[in-house]
Amino acid sequence: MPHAPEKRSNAPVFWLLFGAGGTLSALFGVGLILVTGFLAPQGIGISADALSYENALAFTQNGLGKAVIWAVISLFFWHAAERFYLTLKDMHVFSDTGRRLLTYGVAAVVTVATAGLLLAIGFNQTM
Amino acid sequence: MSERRPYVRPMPRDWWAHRPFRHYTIRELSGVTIAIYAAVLLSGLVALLRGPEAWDAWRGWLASPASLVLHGALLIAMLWHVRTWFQILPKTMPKLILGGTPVPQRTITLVGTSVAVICSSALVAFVLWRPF
Amino acid sequence: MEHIEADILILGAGGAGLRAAIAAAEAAPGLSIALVSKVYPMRSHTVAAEGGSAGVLKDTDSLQAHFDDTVSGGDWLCEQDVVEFFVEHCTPEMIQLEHWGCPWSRKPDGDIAVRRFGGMKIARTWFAADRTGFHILHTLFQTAMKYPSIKRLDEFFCTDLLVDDGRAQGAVLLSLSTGEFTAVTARAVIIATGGAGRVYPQNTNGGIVTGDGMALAFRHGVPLRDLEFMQYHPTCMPGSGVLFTEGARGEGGFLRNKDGYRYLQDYGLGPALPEPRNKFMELGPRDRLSQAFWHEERKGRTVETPHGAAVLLDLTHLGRDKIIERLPQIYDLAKDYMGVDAAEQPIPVRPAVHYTMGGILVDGRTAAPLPGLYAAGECSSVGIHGANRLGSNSLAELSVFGRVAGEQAAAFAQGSSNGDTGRLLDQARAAESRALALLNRQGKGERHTALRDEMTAAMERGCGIYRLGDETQQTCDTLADLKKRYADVTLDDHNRVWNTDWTTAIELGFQLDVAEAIAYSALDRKESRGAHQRLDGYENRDDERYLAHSLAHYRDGAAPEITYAPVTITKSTPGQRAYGEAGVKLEEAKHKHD
Amino acid sequence: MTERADKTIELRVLRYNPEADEKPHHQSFTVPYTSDMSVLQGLQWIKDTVDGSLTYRWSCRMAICGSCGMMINAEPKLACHTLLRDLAPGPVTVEPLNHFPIERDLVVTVDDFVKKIESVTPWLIPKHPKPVSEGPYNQTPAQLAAYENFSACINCMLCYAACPQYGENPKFIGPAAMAILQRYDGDSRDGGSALRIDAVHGEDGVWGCTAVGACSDVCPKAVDPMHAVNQNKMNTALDYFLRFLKKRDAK
Ligand SMILES: Cc1cc2nc3c(=O)[nH]c(=O)nc-3n(C[C@H](O)[C@H](O)[C@H](O)COP(=O)(O)OP(=O)(O)OC[C@H]3O[C@@H](n4cnc5c(N)ncnc54)[C@H](O)[C@@H]3O)c2cc1C
Ligand code: SF4
Ligand code: F3S
Ligand code: FES
Repeated sequence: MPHAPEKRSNAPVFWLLFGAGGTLSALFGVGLILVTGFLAPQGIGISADALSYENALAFTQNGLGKAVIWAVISLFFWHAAERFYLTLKDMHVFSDTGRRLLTYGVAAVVTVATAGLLLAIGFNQTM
Repeated sequence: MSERRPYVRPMPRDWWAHRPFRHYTIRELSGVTIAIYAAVLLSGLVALLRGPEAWDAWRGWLASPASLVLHGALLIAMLWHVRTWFQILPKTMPKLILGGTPVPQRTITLVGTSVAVICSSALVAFVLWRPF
Repeated sequence: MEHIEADILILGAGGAGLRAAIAAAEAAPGLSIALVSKVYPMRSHTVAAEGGSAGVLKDTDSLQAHFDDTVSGGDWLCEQDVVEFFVEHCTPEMIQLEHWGCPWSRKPDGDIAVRRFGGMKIARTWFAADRTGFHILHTLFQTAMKYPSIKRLDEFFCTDLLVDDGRAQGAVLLSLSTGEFTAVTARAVIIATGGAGRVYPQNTNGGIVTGDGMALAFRHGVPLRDLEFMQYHPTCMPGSGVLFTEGARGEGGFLRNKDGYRYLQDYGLGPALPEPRNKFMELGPRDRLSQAFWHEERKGRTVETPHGAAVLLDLTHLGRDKIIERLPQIYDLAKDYMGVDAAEQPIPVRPAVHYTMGGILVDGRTAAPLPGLYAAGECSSVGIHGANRLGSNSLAELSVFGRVAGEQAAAFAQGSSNGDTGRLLDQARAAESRALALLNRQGKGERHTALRDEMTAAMERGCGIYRLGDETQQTCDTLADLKKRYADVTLDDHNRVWNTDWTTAIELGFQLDVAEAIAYSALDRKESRGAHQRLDGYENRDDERYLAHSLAHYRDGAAPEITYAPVTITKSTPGQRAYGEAGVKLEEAKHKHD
Repeated sequence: MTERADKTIELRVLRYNPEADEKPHHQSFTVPYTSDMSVLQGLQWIKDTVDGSLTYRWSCRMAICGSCGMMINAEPKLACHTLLRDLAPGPVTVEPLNHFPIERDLVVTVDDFVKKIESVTPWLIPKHPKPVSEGPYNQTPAQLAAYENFSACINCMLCYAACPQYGENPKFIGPAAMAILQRYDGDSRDGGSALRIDAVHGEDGVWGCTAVGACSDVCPKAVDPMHAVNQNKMNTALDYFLRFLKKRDAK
């Protein structure tokens, strides 16, 4: 006696973004933190001007660079959003709408904002 | 009439804070730290847009002890994430059958973790050896 | 009282009951089927069967060979025409289970694998790892969910049958969760309630195996056939009775007495070879091994455990690696329950009651002499086990005859009309009052649990591995006394909801009736055959007088009457059973003749 | 022949009689035990000799029928497979399985769990139907291994008692039902997965699980229900996006 199918959940959208962010961070997160948090700022193994304004701008104006930055920032947020959403639910904090706004909402805003920033920074002419 | 009267026990609201779920809750919260790290990057992007001074200020902050402490914490959380992520990986993928027997989940975890070590090391190596 | 009208009522949802329900639903989709079980179906004791289920598969095997093994294993007390039907249908039934998803173990090429099993000369036992019964039961349970006409009544305990107009027409059920009664009326009734092993103190059976259906049919005039044949399994855990599979001996385990001596060589099973060999020593048949234990115990050569005498199952010479690799279950059982490391120490074991060969008298197509009543599975005596069941024939039996019962009942239901509901409900109310009288009886009478312990002890003593006339007589007397005292037991628990004090007391009533049938049948059979062995002047098989089925007839307030009925013989004339060296000689002699 | 039980242990059992008690309460029993006695045998000793009204389910006492799940010292366990000697010196708390309504004493409501199993279409829907006369399907040991552990579920419900998400939301399909679903989906003979996915693609289906993993930790039969639930998140997610393509295919 199969029962009537339930309403399909939209969770797959969030779950796939969560998974993508989780995988990306698991694979490269440690390396990224080492580079941007320790090596570059402390100048360990990297010349001091590697992080100069010009270099950073060049990287960010590069199409590939933009894609990397956008993926890292937004997917990391989507990953955190899913987990934080569930933890808030476990902890019975806020209403469900409140939780969604605080987590998925923020991730969505960050995704759009990052894209906006990257567009505002412009493209490298030579590339 | 039936005397049946099933008794429903309330679910403690703070179950997540107790054994054996503490481990799970910490794992989930490690996800939040990943967003914190992304927020640091995002603030760099904002600084970049605002111009060289803002950028240099941001760089200065990155080199500060406060930032070091923060990144130290983020690194620990990230390592925890790597560990738990690959512990769950074999549970989210279909069973791998090689040579007639299922590949042990421990092997999949090990392989996944190794790939992560390689990826992150490659990233660091690339940055270190790239002629800037 | 609630009233449910169904076309077919099935009591019992173990392997046999579920198979019957599916067969009825397929044969006649229009009929409504009420499937009743006192536990959720997947808790039924079919779940515990480990070894496997028989069905001729190999090219080197034949239906004739399966027939011969079954009939000689049963010491020629089998209905041979029924055995012929049975062996023909085993394999198709195993394939049917396969089509429903049963995860049979496979050969590397993906074909079905079969294994050897005690008493079967050729490997023909289908198995699903070491959980065959579990997989069969769950496959049937889940497949049964597919049929909308099967209405399950889970955790409904049957207290009586409804018989009117000379026909079985329903049953009275007690809902465990509410303590309220329900009458189910139906045009055909199938009993599939399993065995009765729990009338013994030490047994491999689950707590629910209390012979309820046998007693119900018995009380309504249906004879119980061949009940004196109770199979003991030689290697069980003292106390709980949990089974150590034959595998332990198949891999080369030894049985030793308290002096470390491999005593089986003293009982015609020798010589004591160092390597396992089929039909020799530890790989002799279950009944012979159990009998040897009995002698060792009376000679004082057994070891004492907190749960009585035991012998030692010694695996230490196999080495830890082999034990853990080949016998993980046995290793774990010994370690978890008994705290015995089988690689270092021998495991204390003893025989325990395992299987009820006899049961409700039915013909070769599962019909009882009472019209409208059918029976299948361990509760029935369809005639294939004779005096001794072969391992792996009972799972096959419940598939083959469960199906037959379903189809027969469907046909009967289609060809008959509804009974007189008013009279049936009156009967049901009377049954309800009887059950309530027990519930509400006040005062400080005896506890039924004390009576149960006396009953099981008496059964072990007088109807055990060996039966001595005077001891069996004592058992009969004890049972009569217990039945008197049973009439006055009082309960600790007078509530309606989930009162298992009440239901186990009702079960004890069933058990006492079945125990009496066993004891009187054993007392009356003055010969030794299969699982029925005597040492009081009737040590030999007596085909002259006892190549016959015993039939126990219920008599209210008196001991059952025992009569005999002829055995159907078609192809195989009674021969001899022998094992060890003697068995080899017998085989050689037979081949010279051929 | 009598048992020599010289040691004793205290069992603190949660009692509830709907006909008399407003709510459950603990009752202590001092139980003599031998080293091979299980918690179930301890309860049986109480029922047989001290208080016949103590209520619990049991049958096989060999960890295969799945009847005797209960919380023993706050962990979901099979009473017949938990030895008193391992819990000494006690006291031992014995309570009905968490998250299920209590019918009486240690007996909980099972109906809803069975309905969940029924809801996943738990029978084989042959990919290539054929009559019995054509013999068994072929299935290699590797194909068998793909679903074998999921077919080992004894329906003991320990995993539901361990899963906090089931505790929060009794409508959640839960671990064992998903293991049974995957048992058929993963079977090389079966072709019914489309049907089953429809039963579990909702919020109370696979998405009710947050990968806590306690289900697999407590499972006495190494079924790994966590795996069954979570691998179906991927299946369901793919189905979510590919269903439109599939519908077109079907036409
Ligand atoms: C440990 C063990 C190992 C075994 N191994 C093998 C093996 O390897 N091969 C083999 O062929 N055989 C084996 N057997 C034997 C075989 O398992 C049984 O004979 C068979 O499973 C019995 O099935 P059944 O359907 O007749 O009864 P069961 O499975 O016992 O089912 C009985 C059903 O009746 C119901 N019932 C009983 N009384 C009532 C009542 N009053 N009201 C309502 N419902 C009631 C029960 O709830 C249950 O659903 C083994 C047996 C044991 C104990
Ligand atoms: S998955 Fe494991 S714990 Fe859950 S019901 Fe099945 S056997 Fe029990
Ligand atoms: S414990 Fe529950 S949340 Fe998921 S992984 Fe198991 S079902
Ligand atoms: S009594 Fe069967 S699982 Fe414990």
